[in-house]
Amino acid sequence: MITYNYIVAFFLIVLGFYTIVTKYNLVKTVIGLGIADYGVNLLIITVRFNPGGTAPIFTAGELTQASYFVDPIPQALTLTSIVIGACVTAMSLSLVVKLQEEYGTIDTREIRRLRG
Amino acid sequence: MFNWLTVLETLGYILIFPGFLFCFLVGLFLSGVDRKIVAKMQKRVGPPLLQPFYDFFKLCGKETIVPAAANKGMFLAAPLVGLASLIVLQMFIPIFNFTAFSTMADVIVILYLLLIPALAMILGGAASGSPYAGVGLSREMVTVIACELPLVLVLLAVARTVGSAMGKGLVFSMSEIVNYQSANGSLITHVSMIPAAIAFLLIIPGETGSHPFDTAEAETEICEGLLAEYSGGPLAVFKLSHSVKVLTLSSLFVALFLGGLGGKIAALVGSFGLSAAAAGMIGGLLGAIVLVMLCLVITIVFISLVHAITARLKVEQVFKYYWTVVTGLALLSLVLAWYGF
Amino acid sequence: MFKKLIKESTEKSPWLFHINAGSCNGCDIELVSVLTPRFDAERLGFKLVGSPRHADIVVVTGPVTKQSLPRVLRAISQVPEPRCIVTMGSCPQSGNVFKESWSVCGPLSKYVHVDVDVAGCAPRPQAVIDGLALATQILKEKRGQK
Amino acid sequence: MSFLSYQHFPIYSVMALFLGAFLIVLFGKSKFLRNLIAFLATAIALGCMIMLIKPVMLNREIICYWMGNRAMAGGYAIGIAMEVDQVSLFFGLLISTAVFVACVYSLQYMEHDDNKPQYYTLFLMLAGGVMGLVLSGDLFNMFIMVEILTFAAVALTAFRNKAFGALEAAFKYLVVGCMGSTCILAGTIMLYAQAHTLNFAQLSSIISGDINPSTLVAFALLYIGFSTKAFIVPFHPLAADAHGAAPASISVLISGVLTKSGVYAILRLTYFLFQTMQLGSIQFMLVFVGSVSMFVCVTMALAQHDFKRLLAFHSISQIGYVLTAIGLGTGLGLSAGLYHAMNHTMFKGLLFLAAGAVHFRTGTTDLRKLGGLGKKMPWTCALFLVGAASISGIPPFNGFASKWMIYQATYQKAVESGNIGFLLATIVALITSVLTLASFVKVTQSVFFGQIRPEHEDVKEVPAGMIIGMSLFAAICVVTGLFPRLVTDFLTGPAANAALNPANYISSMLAGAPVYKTYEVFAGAGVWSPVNWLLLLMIALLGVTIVAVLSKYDQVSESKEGELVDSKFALFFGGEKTEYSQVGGEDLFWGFKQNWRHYFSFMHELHSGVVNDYALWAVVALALAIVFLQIAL
Repeated sequence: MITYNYIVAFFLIVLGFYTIVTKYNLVKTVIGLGIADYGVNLLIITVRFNPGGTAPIFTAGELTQASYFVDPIPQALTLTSIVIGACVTAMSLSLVVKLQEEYGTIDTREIRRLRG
Repeated sequence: MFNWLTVLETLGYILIFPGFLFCFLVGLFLSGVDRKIVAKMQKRVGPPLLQPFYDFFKLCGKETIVPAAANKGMFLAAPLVGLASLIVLQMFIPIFNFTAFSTMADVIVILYLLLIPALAMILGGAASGSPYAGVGLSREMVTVIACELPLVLVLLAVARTVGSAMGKGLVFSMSEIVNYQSANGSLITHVSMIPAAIAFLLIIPGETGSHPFDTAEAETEICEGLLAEYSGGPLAVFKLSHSVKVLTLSSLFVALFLGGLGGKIAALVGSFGLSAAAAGMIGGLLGAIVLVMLCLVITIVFISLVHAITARLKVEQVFKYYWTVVTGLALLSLVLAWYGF
Repeated sequence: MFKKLIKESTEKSPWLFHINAGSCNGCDIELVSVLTPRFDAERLGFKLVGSPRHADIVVVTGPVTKQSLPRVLRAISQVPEPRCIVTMGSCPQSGNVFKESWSVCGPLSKYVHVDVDVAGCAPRPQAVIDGLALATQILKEKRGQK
Repeated sequence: MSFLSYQHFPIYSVMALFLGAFLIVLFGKSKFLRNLIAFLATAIALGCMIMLIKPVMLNREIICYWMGNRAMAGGYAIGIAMEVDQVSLFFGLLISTAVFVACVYSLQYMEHDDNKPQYYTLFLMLAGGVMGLVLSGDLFNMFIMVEILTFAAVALTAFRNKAFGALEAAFKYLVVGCMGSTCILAGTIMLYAQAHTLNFAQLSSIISGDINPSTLVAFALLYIGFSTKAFIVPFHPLAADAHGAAPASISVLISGVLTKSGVYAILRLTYFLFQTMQLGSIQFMLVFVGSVSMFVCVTMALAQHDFKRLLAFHSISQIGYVLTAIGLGTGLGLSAGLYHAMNHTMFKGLLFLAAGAVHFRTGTTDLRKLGGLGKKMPWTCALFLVGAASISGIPPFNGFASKWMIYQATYQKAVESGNIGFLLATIVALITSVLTLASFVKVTQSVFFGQIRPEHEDVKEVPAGMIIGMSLFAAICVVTGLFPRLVTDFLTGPAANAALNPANYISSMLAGAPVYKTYEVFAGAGVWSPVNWLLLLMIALLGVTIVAVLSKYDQVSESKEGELVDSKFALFFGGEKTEYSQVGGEDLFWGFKQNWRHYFSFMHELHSGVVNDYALWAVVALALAIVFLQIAL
């Protein structure tokens, strides 16, 4: 079952990159960044997920060798990553707005003053 | 540790033998010979042999005009820096067995020190503010780039050949290269070094900016280019630097490829049965004389002859020539040296 | 000693700067012929240079035209001292056949001090060399005065 | 442990910068407080780093600092660690110096801009991010720092959002930078899946012995991710855009500091995490990418007409040198590479500050619209020349010392390994150096020499604070150039040693008792001491000058100040009246470009400026890296 997660995660990353490479609309580029980011997030929570494991919340003395739980670190990492992803989206969208004001277009093929 | 004798010796080196006086006399003499030989080749009588000396002293007596647009400090300092760095460079190049300071020099350092006189001239010309100098600067820089690639390859090939012969992998040190040659014969006897030597000889006119490659100072098209605004003393110093550069490059060639003569000279002096000090002195003197002779030959063949039989190239032709013909020769040499010929 | 060296050398290495002030090219060609193997003025140390800043002797050819006058004067003023001005051919001396034309401002001596006049239309190379040799003497005298 | 024990200094220096950023948000309205906080924060960071030289560099200690004192438990590193070994400290020193100088310079440079509190906040965030990155001992922590610095850098690039192309540059950088960050995160998590830890030392001890296809993919992802931070080929167009648009003090940080963080991470990755530097294929990869960066970027720089954009391309070209040298995997190469990294921070900082000074006074950095400023801004001109000489490797400045070591290292490697590819790297490095010189001659001529434009007649020298900032960099350039032994013995030598002894790093973290093993750094090659040469040059120059003065060299005729220029002192214009005609701009070396016209037009087409193309390059590079590593290892 867990294999599907990996496949979907990498598929999302590749899809995100594909979107960035092929779409000429700045908003779509931002969406592509988001998709790639979600792919990585999915990858993170899939790693070290133990099917049937409990939540890793223990009180003193409760933790034994036989405890079967999900690794908490990737979940903590995911939280950080989601926050960062939100920041990326916010920042890039604000730049898109500014770019639209400045250039009057959001087509990447038109936004190429700096080249060569 | 402060020894007056050492200080005096060092000063002697700087001011007299491999230094200032030697460079001044031999450099100007070489360019006098060059002008005379070119005249002879064109069936002219030509100027007297001492003409460059006359030119030099005359220019010293002329008024020096600093244009209002020029950056005065840079304008006046550039010629002096160029000359001083050339003289220091000359002191680093071993004259057969005689080495003034060469223990600390190596071929890559020399490669970079060779850039400084050209750079001094470029900055001086740029500081004058003249648009002719701007054009000259561009051409000079392109010529420097053009000469740099084959020069690099030649020096790497030399380092590799000596290194593999000495079993060290590679040798950059100038004095080690010369010592190796004086013990084992000149480098030019190696098969792999012949194309390198030819390439180096072809580089000499380009580096010194003599005739077919003198695009940077083309007097008919761009009014002497970099030197357009120079007059009097600074101009004299630049002309002197030009002449000294011929000497420097020729003696670099001798040190790199004909160092084996040093061993012969040492053997010859040894056969006189003199005391060590006297032998050293005589050996040094003889070495200097042989060096001047060899420089004369190089000047006549690779500067005067080339001058007399060619017309000035365009700057892109200069570049193309050096990056194809000369680089090809140097590359051939490097490949041969790499595979141990 | 240094002064003497300079003075001696001044005579032996005069560098020429050539200004064409509306010449018909006859004199220009003659000036170049002075440097050819046949006459070889370089044996006296003459050399044609490209910038007035390098020159000792300014050779002016042509009847100084209205167009060229300010340019000639500017170029001459840019030659460092000591300098010597030689007019070559009849044009800069008298105007020759162009005299009193509306476009000719000559003779040159109206505007600057001319040291040597080499007459002829065009002067023969021998005459030019003679004039230049005279100019070097004047140059040496000027050097001495300084 | 007392609070002033040096164990705490790494965290102090990071905290000082982040705390400074926070405080400026609160108290940034007042100019005095804002400047004071920014100055103090950067000074504390620099001070902490300098104080660490003695224990870390000289006594060879490795500082392991567990946040909240959560040390290893049951053989697993659960807490967040900072680990400062010689390599970290070396980069930390570079970064804190550059940040400090940039801060001093900003105090006056940013006078004309609005939103200064935001500027300083982002500035300190960027600095703190890079500082945290190099001092961190934890892979995920590194990722967070990478994100912080990417955001700060993007925001600062767009800071002057009315400037030409600033928004565009920021957006492009954001897109490709975030692709890089995504790669870093994916790589990190793939390593976590293998080793169940994020601690650098522990990861290394688990992974380095057991390299399987999955870790190789992680390696490729991390490598590409950090490449986007170092801006090496194929990410160089972003650097050019970002540097060109950002304020000069930020360009200093982007080129001197941000790219260094990428280099640092690649070094950590190859030498410590995977310990693969002894493999020929990894050496080939780094040297190849380094050489290509060197050459491509220097030729791109030759075709530029914007001062800062040109400098940006050079910056990547110099990073190419660093990467090539580091990629050799030898002690000499590492020492040379680190030395050059340090020199690059200094001279490129100086050059960017000089560009900023020109922009501050004239409002433009277009080479075609400048000229003749040398007379109006003599200090800037002189300091710029120092930087230009350093970057082109003219002795006795620092660029020469490190480049010389790089040539020797590459050639020696070529001879030892018998691989002619390294020889090509030597030749490319030497040619790049002269092309660098050429393009700085172009800048010198186009900006500082030649004729002054009529509209710049009343330009003045920049204020003292900016001169001080530039002078600090220039002084470091000269000193480290004159005494290379000082640097190689006390800074790069220990750092190279640490990089060649990853076991120390691991064992000091895991067991607390490193085993020191010293590698011979200088095998067969030495450090050229330019002092003797310089002394000789000085004597010769003095001699020449005395002779010259005796023969009245300095008795010149020149026009009087303020007087109308007499025709005698006007420029020779073929007799015409002097008019404005400046030779300069991007086509100064047409003789060179004419022969390379096909190459240049191809490159111009290639750097199309469309963000999709750059993203495509990133994806292709990632694919190539994955395939190459899978095949080669």
